Amino acid sequence: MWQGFPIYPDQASTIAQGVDHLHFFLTGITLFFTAIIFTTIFYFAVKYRRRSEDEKPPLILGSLPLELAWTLIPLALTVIVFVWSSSLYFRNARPPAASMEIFVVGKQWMWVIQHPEGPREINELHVPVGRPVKLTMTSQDVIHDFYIPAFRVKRDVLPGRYSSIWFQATKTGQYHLFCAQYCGAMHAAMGGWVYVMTPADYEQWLSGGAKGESMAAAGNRLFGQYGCVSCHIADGTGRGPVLQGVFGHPVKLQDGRTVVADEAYVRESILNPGAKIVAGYSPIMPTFQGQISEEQVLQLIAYIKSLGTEERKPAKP
Amino acid sequence: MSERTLALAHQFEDLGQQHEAGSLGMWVFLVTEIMFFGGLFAAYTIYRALYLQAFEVGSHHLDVRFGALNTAVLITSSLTMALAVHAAQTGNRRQLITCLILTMLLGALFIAIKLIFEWGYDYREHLVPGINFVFEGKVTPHVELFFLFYFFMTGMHALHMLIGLGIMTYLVLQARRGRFTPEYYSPVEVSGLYWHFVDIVWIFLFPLLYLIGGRY
Amino acid sequence: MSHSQVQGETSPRVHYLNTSYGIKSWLLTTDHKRIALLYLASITLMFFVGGFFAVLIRLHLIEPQGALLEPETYNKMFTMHGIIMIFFFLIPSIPAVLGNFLVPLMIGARDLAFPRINLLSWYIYVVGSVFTLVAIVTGGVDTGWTFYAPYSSVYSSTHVIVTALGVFITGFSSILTGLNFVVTIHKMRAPGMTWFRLPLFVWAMYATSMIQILGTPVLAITIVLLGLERLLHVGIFTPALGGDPLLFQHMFWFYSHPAVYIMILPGMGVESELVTCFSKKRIFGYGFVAFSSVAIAVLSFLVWGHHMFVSGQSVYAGLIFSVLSFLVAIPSAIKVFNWTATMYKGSISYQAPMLYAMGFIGLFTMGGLTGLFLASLATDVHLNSTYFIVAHFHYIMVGSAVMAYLGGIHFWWPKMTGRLYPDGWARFAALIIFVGFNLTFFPQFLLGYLGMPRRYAFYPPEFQVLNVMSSAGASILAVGYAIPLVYLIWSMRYGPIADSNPWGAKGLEWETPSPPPTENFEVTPVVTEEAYNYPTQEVAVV
Amino acid sequence: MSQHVVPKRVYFLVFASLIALTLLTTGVAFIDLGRINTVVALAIAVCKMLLVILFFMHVRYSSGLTKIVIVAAFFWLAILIALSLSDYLTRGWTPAPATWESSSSMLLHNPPSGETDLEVA
Repeated sequence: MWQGFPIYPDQASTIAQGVDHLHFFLTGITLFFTAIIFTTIFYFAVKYRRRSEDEKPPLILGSLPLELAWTLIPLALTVIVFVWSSSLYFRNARPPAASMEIFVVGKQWMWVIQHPEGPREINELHVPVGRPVKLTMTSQDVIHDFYIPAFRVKRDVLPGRYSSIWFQATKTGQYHLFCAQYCGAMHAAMGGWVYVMTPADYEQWLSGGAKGESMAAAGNRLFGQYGCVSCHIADGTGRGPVLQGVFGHPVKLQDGRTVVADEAYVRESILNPGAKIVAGYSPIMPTFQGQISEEQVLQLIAYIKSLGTEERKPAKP
Repeated sequence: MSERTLALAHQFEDLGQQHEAGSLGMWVFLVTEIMFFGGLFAAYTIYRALYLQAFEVGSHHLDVRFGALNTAVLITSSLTMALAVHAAQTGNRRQLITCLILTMLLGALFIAIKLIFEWGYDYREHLVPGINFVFEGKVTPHVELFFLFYFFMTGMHALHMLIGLGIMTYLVLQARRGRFTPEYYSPVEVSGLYWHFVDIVWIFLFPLLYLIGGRY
Repeated sequence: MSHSQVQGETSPRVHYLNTSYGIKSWLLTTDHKRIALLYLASITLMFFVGGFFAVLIRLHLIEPQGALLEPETYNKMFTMHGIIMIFFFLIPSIPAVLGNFLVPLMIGARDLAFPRINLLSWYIYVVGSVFTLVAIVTGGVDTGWTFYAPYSSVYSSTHVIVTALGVFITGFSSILTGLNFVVTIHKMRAPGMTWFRLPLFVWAMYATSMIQILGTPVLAITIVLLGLERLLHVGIFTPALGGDPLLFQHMFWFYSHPAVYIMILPGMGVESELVTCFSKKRIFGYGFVAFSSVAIAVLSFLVWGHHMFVSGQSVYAGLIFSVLSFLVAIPSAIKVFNWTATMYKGSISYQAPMLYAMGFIGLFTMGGLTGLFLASLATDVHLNSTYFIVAHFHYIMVGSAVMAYLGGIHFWWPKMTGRLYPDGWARFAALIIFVGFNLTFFPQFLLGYLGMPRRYAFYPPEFQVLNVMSSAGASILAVGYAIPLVYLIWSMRYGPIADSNPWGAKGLEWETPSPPPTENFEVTPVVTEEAYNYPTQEVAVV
Repeated sequence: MSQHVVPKRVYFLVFASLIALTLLTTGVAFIDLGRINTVVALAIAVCKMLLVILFFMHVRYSSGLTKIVIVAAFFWLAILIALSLSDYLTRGWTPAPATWESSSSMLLHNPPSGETDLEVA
């Protein structure tokens, strides 16, 4: 039972140290004020203990300078902590553009992780050290939460939308992966390990084992299987918009608004096609809600993304 | 205890204190009602902001004529209620009873219109979420959300009206026994506050549900 | 006034306890003091039901793979523990027992403004408890006390509706209590009892009532919407059906964050009474302590989003909620410093209530300061939903609120029952509770920082040492809570008779005999002095 | 009892105004004013509410306490709606203005953001 008694978690990502510094600062504040309050109480309790029954203390009603002091000093401290912690949080909020992307689907009670290159793993995540990694995550049922304590990252994984976190591992090794949002009977089992590997090892891991088709290839297969290909024709003659070169670019809608074709938009367009119709097209696409899993949606997104690199064809007038 | 009247509860010093406490108590109760309906209005506001298009589609299935008619009915009932309080203040028992009964009749009329011409129609049109909702269109889930809010909000409102009708019945019975005097009419006044509050809820429900996004 | 009372043994004085006998005289009473005792009995029962679940939880977690229960059962245990302790013990604890008993006495009124509504609120509480207990007996519920959608509305196969209905019903009991207090404090104060002469407990109860009135209805409507979604399978909070699960969280925390202050504000009120009485001094900075209660009540409604920093809420909303959350720390800090300063140059004695009061200040300080970790965005990302949170809110809700509740019960017990309890045992229990509490919950701060998520039925083996420490502390804590139950019940029959003011305290409640007569005061008191006007030396220090 | 008795004439005037406002709000809904429609509808609803509160509910003649109680209720409702909306209305915004990152050593390899990000910044 005593084997391994840590009181301090691993620091294995670029942001872990920054979070820890703030954590220690706050711990310092906590200890300082707790010590002040405890010692003052004990000191007063002993020094001013009642010595006789008819003892009369002096009349003290209060002191404005003191009140101001213990209002303004804590206020100043909280402002410091607020600015410090918020700037840290904002810096960590947006993934670097050069991040490699990995897709995560949470379901009761497992994490399904797909690498764009093809490998698919369950409750395990292999990443290379020293490269920013962005996780695009969604849930197939209830709310889950993807939590890697050693990286100090955590994010709820919601059904019906994509959330993302990013990290850059700094140390090879094996770290805990937890679900941190209560999700039902086997909530505690919904976790596993993150393996941080050297880039060479990672490449070897990617190419080794039973390597399936890449996500984009799988998406391409689905694109044919579900008949998407019959309307979304690359030369612009189909009944649906051309998808080549769309991803990440603004799309003009029927009602005059413009949206950026990101993961969320593509997902919505597959599951609820009527919501945002592209200008010049009619709302004829059927919904795929209930026929297609979240993993397949992600594969389709990967496929549509892969089309983005090709030349943009002129859109249908 | 000699100068204490029947109407004065033991915990109060005098009728003035009792009246003020009763009135404040009703106002504080109405605060909880504002927050209760307010939670609904907040949820409605957020979904309306998110799914404006679907909510407009849903709203256009409601009949503005009945909404406006019912608004007028309810406002009239508020008038008769205010006149009832006036009658109680001036000790006019006959007018008090007449006004209370008029208020009840108008309240009943409101619920009848709602039930027969609106909810009945919606039911036949398969617009009741969770029971028989069928809607052909591309923004289905969010149109259903609109109708859910429509039924829940108007249903909650109607429930409050039914409670109001119960209170009115009690007041009429008490008034016929001559319980209310110009010195003691607190129950009439605080019930009036409640009735007017229910009216105010409808004053907001009408534009939010029926007039949303225009009718042009 | 008390001197006119002759405590003759031959002809017992008529007071609220012996004015009439029989079950009916209790179940139909409108006397606020008797209703307080009805509440005391029912919430004590609920406390030990909730405590039983806590013991099972801690026993189970002695071993990493779980020592006792199936994961499904474990999930029900922590859910029922949370629901019972929060909605059926902590929220009614000080307001419904001590508040009910003391607010009219402290302001010099004969009763609350609406005695029948007061009784009604107890019956509503009982009906709500019965629903929840029925849900437990017939199989329990496993959603966590937070009822997060869509797990609760679609996926859970347990008794969500019955339990939620129980919580919904009990909410009305809380609303009616708050309504009664607000009207009573506004309209029923004795002549001369101005706002700035009110005991600080009354200020705290007023602030608490504000939260109950403004927050609880939003919880009610949220629960109704959740029930509607579950019953009719329509989408309000479930994305697959067109809703947004974050809206549930917003509406839930709009009530449930202020609800934390429903639990702690009354404790702060009790604290002010205890510190002044056992230091025999005026409170330091009356105005600051009074207004900080109101400030906490207002600010508490502006901070709920800090429960949602990792939920997918917009980062900008997170920023707003973070800064507001820091602000709520300030009035709490003001209170702690003022209580400490009140002891300065006092005449301090250490009867049991004062030990609880000192424990309260210490534990509240720690609980409050660890809250800063969770208001701050960057650290919250790491600590959210871990044992750090569990430790933090237990320091506030158990370490502080229950400490204050027990301190208050010990302080006013002679007034409520007319009997004294053995002070030695009471001090011993206070010490045991303090030690047991810290041993239970301090290791959980470390566990949380290490990354152990909450609501885990089993956990990685390296967390075992800290979990065993925590479980050991819990067994000490359980003993600590059982001791007062024994000697307090014992004292009701065998304890020495208490006179009207055993502590030499100030305040109107101590000027009427113990136990008070049904009408509280023979003559309506007239107040001519400030609160806590203990005798002082000639010299004034301002 | 020193309760204020409001003349019946006032009640009838208020009633007439309420009916007129109801007709107005219904009528305006049939004219296309774009986004203004919602604003007008709500403004009229607020006016009607004020009439009912001030006259039918006698708040005009009531104590300051009653007025504070009412204002508090609407203030808290505004808190609920405004702070919830602060989440919903800012969700589409990008996480951080580009300028914040240039000072960060952690994100040196992050190139300047694309055109979609600049829309908000």
